[in-house]
Amino acid sequence: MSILLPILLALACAPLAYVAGRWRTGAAAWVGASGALAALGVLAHGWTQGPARVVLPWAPTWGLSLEFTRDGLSGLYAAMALGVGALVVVYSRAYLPHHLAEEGRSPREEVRFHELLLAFMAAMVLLVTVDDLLLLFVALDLTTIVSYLLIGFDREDPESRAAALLSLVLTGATSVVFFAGAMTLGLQYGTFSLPLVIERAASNPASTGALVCLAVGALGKSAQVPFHFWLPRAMAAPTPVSSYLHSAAMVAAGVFLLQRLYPLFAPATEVRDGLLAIGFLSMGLGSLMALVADPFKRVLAYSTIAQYGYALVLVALGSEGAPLYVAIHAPCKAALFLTAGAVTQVTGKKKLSEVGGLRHSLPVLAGASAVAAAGLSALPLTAGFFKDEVFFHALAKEGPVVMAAGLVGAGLTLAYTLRLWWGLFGGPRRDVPAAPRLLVAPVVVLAGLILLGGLLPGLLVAPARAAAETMRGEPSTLELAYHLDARAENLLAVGAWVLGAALFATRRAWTPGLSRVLRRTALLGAERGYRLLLHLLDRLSTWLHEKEVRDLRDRVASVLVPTGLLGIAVLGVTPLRARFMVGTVGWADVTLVMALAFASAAALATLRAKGHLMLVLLISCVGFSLAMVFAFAAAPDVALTSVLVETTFTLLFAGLLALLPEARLRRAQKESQKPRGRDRLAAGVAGASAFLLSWSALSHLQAERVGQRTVELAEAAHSPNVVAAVLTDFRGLDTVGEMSVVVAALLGVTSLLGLKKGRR
Amino acid sequence: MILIASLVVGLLFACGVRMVLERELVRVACGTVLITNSSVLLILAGSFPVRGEALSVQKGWPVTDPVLQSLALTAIVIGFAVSALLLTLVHRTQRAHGSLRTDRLVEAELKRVHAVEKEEGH
Amino acid sequence: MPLWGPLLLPWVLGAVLAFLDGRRAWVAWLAILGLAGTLVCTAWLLPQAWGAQAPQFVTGDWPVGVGIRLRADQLSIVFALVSTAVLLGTLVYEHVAGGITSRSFPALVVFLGAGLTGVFFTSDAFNFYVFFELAMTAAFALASYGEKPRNLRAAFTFVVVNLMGSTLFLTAVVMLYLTTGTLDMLSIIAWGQAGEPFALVVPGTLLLCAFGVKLGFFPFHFWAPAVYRDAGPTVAALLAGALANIGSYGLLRFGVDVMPQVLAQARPLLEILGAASILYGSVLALSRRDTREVLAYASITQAGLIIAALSLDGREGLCAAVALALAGSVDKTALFLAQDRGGERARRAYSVAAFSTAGVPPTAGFWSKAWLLRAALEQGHTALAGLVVLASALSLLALFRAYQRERWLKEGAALHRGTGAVVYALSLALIAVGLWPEPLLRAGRDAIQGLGTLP
Amino acid sequence: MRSFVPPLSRLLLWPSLMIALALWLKGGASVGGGFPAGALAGLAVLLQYVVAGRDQARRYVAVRYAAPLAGVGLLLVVGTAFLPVLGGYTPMSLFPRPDQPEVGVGGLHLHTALVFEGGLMLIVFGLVVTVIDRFALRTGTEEESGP
Repeated sequence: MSILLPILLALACAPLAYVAGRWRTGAAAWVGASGALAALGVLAHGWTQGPARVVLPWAPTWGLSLEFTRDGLSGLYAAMALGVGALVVVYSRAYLPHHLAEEGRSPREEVRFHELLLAFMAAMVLLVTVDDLLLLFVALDLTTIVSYLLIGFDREDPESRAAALLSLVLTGATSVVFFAGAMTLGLQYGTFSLPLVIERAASNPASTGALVCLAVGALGKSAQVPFHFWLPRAMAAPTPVSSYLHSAAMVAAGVFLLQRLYPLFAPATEVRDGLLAIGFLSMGLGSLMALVADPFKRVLAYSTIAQYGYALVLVALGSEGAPLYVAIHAPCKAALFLTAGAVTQVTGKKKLSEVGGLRHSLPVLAGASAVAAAGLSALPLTAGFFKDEVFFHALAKEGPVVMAAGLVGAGLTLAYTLRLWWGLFGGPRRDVPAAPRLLVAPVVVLAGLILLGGLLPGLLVAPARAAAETMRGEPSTLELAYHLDARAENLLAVGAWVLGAALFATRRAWTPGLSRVLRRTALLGAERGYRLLLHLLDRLSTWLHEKEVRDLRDRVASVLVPTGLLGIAVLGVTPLRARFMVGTVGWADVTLVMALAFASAAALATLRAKGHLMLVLLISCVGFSLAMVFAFAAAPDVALTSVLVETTFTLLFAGLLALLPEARLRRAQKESQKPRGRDRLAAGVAGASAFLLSWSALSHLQAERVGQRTVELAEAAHSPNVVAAVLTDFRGLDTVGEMSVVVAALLGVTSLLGLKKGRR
Repeated sequence: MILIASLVVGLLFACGVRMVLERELVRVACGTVLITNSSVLLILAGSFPVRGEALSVQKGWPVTDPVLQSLALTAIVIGFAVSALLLTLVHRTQRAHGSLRTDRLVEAELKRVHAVEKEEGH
Repeated sequence: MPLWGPLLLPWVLGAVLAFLDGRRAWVAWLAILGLAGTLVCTAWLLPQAWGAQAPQFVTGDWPVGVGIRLRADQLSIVFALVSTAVLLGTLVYEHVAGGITSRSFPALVVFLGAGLTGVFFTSDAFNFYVFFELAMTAAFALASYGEKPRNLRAAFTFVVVNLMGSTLFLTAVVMLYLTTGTLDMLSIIAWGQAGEPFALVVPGTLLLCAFGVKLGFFPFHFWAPAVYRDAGPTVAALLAGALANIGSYGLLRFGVDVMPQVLAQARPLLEILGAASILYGSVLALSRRDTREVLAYASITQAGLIIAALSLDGREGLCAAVALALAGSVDKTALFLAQDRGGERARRAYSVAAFSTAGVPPTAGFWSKAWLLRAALEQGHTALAGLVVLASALSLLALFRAYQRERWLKEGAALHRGTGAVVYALSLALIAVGLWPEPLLRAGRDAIQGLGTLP
Repeated sequence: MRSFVPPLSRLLLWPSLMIALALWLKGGASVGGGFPAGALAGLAVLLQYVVAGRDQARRYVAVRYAAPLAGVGLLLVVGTAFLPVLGGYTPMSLFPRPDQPEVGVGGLHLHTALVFEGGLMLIVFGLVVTVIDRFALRTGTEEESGP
């Protein structure tokens, strides 16, 4: 039960914040944050008791149950989500009122923001604690939904709406692919429960297709190439959203999934090689873009792409440092985002070229963010050092090419981090008003944590090992310590610092060229491909819509012609066609045939009828001839009814004609005598099909029909007229229904032609 | 007899379809009447091979299938009710659009669609 | 609760309401109460339908075939429940949204309900036709509700096209009788098992086309966008949410239950039609600017999914078809009602239903799509699985493009307490089923349990 | 100049209604039944409309209340069909039941089918007359055209 408690607490945060917000707007954030912290506390307490699982019944029809786990991985990620979440909520308490005032919106909307943020946190906690493939997907999509709402929080802003839609479609579509993969696995192993799946996968490896599907979902979520381009766009969101979703939470979800499912990927080396390549690609692309981007949130966004590229590389290599990497990256990146938000709020600027020299006015922020930046670029004495250490450690086993790539990547990281920090705080002095304390405090707390991790690395070892054990399913020997010797990791790190410093120092020389090159390559990039695809789809859609039938005639023909063709085709392919019967015509049938001929003649004549009255008369002629047919076919009830109906009908038609304006009738008459060829064709197809189908049906008459039974039973029904017996007694329910049809039609008529005038 | 009956059914149906595909409301309504007629004929055509005297309940005397007759009756009545509704609809529609032609309806429809699209714009 | 209960109640009520002026509040409430009563009566039948023997009777206690057999198995009950609930919601919405403007609206909705219940409960092919016509005629009369020129235009198109569908259906039923000599569905099943497998192909084809018109899948759908766009929002909700159920139910009942051998032969055809509808609907929805038109095309996609589910071999596909039809019915109603209004609340309700339509959890629509995906993958039908994924992505795009239009924020009356209650109830139902899918999954699984075999 | 048609049509009304009544009552035994009876009665009224005009025709109570009459008819039909369930019979049980003896007055057999057919007659009559009435009601004003 103690497994569920933190989850339930996390789930309760958003409703609690809502209730508190009803009472007082400002209270929502505090209530929410304390909820998150309480959940964190319970989680930490539970974690000391070791791993556990809980299984609750859910949907037995599909053999599903709600399965939650408490293990290293879930503990690490949940702590990250809750901790950063609490800080970000507190931060947004200070950030949001200003932001809303700028947007000209009601301050009450702050509550909604906190709710969404907390809901996101809950979704994230769910995602990391569930232990079932299907539930993983459900939680994954929950994060997608909430992130859509959060990114589009500024809904008056078209850019932010577009960004929200882009992220929704991209992460939504990739997560459906993930689901397809999960479904394949579920079917392959006969269960969705992760421990069982993993257990069975040991003897029966998962299919490559399913793994690729899973990987696509994870890549989309983690903003890796080629799905990376939604992340920079998503920076249109309010900064707290970026700092939470796009550093610690949602983007981490993708890599988390890969770590959670690592045992499935372990045997599939080719899939892992692909992931490795994508990881390096994202790393390179993200870092380069971060080097030239001007809006500082974008720099951070590209940096996130690059950093999750690192994490992806680690997962692909099966390194036990993968969870630790993500966990250390999160506070660094979140702190930098929060810094960026604070700077924007104080200066009103969003681009590096527009700010600078803020270290004097914002000393605390500058110091705290310097620690975060150092952590991000893996300088010693910060926890960040160890994230690169595990990275280099993993690379060192893979040979020089990979090592070189890693070195360049790490160097670029230092370069763009320096550029970012220097761009914000360095340079000639600029004075701005002091930032509110609440905006700075979360950054300071995060920086403190980063320093603490760097000074006492022993604290990190236990959670990192536990997570690594969960991920790889084997005991971990991860060690974190400073070593002052010439091992490969240290050499690589030093090389990266040198490279980074050199790049930063010479930045003016290469920045313009690089940005030009990048702009050119963007033409071939994934984003362009996506836009092109959408554009083509839109064009196709519009074109189809232009072609689509609009005319009533075509709408009718589109029903009858396919039916006709289908009918003919069906007769063609079934062996029924051999048994069409011509039937016999005896003397008794002569009258019948004559009446039928008369009906046909009248029907044909209707096509030629010019005047409306003539038309109506001919139609009734058809009806009367048919009544004659019925009479000769010994169906006097039908004949009588049909005569009466025809009479009434003719009169009604005549009445309608009398109602219609003369001129309009004449005009319509003149204009409508131009039949189109395809109408004739449609009528021909429909008629031919009707003929063939009825011929086939009439050739296969069942000799013994229920009709005979009714004749025998008519006496029991006290009704000498069998037809009346059938109508009122045996099939009386039909008649009741039929009469209801009449009344419904009557209601329709009365409402269409109301007595009271002027009522519409 | 089978062939003749099905030929007539097909013919009535074809004429009905041809009328429904006209560009004018009254003719469309007429077409639906013809189509209904053709299906009623099909119903009773099932009894053409074995038919008798409907009113006889004497044993052994052939009787036109009473179930088919009652199906035909029900179909006639339903057809009648729906056609009456259709006629009033024709009346209202032409009054609302000031024309009996179906292409006017389409024009009005398109005009609205374009108005919406213009308003949305880019 | 005897079987005739849910049948009798709307019928009598409809007859009574026909006298009354539906614009009065109490009349509307009477109709609402009646439909709610029908819903309760239907729900009452649940345990019986799930019992060993489905409740049934033959009218007038005549021998089977001579009298009309009514029978409520699981499939009937779940469809009746969902359709009645949708009707109820729509009627309440129309009443609280600003009052009913037509005298006969409540009576017609109740008649529609009677027709639908009858269609679902009857076990006689021709009786099916009669109830079908009752529902259709009520819908014909309702289609012009509002009586603006565009409403009338929609009604005219709707009536003419659907008259063709009805004629096809009537013809098919008559051919069934001529070929098998009986109208009772169970007797037809017995005949089909004993008789010649090809004899039922011709009526089967016609039935497919007739239900295709009702359900609106490619290429029988061309009426749907125009009608859904130009009819009033409530009417569109009724047509798309409740009436289209006849199509899916009919395909299940006649295809799976009465003529399984024909369905087996029609699978390749259904596959093609399903794929075409899915693609056509998803692509066309993309560029449409009128929200209702987007929804209309989305419903074509939905119909395509149902057809595709039917085309799959094995039981899972059929279960998926049931789940898709049920979830889709509530989705469509919620969407059509929510898009009628502006403001934040309406948007929220819309987004829930849109997520459900696109198959995003935790909504009912997710489970139905998941089922289809599962069935497709189980059969090794990866192409269809790919289509489902594609359709999900595209409908997400189309539906949320519509959601983001500027008009939404500014135009239209906001949802107030009453209308909000209806729309929220529908959305909450979708979420509730999404969170606890067991009822939907059970309904899907059990509904097709006894089909195609004689009890 | 006075035509002989209007008085003749008024004269014809009652015989037509009598025939309709006969069709109804004899329905169980021979050709006829509720539907033709209703249609015939409707036609008779239609004749009044054609000859005498709407205002004259609406002098008859049955014409003015044709639509409610249809509602009554539906209630009769549904009632006949479903009231037996109160006695424990299945719906659509008509009386006398097959095992019960017939109750007859002369040539006329009393049977609940008669009530049923009577309902039918009223409904059909209601439909025909209402449609005619609404068509005869000329609404002069054109609705505005356009969408």
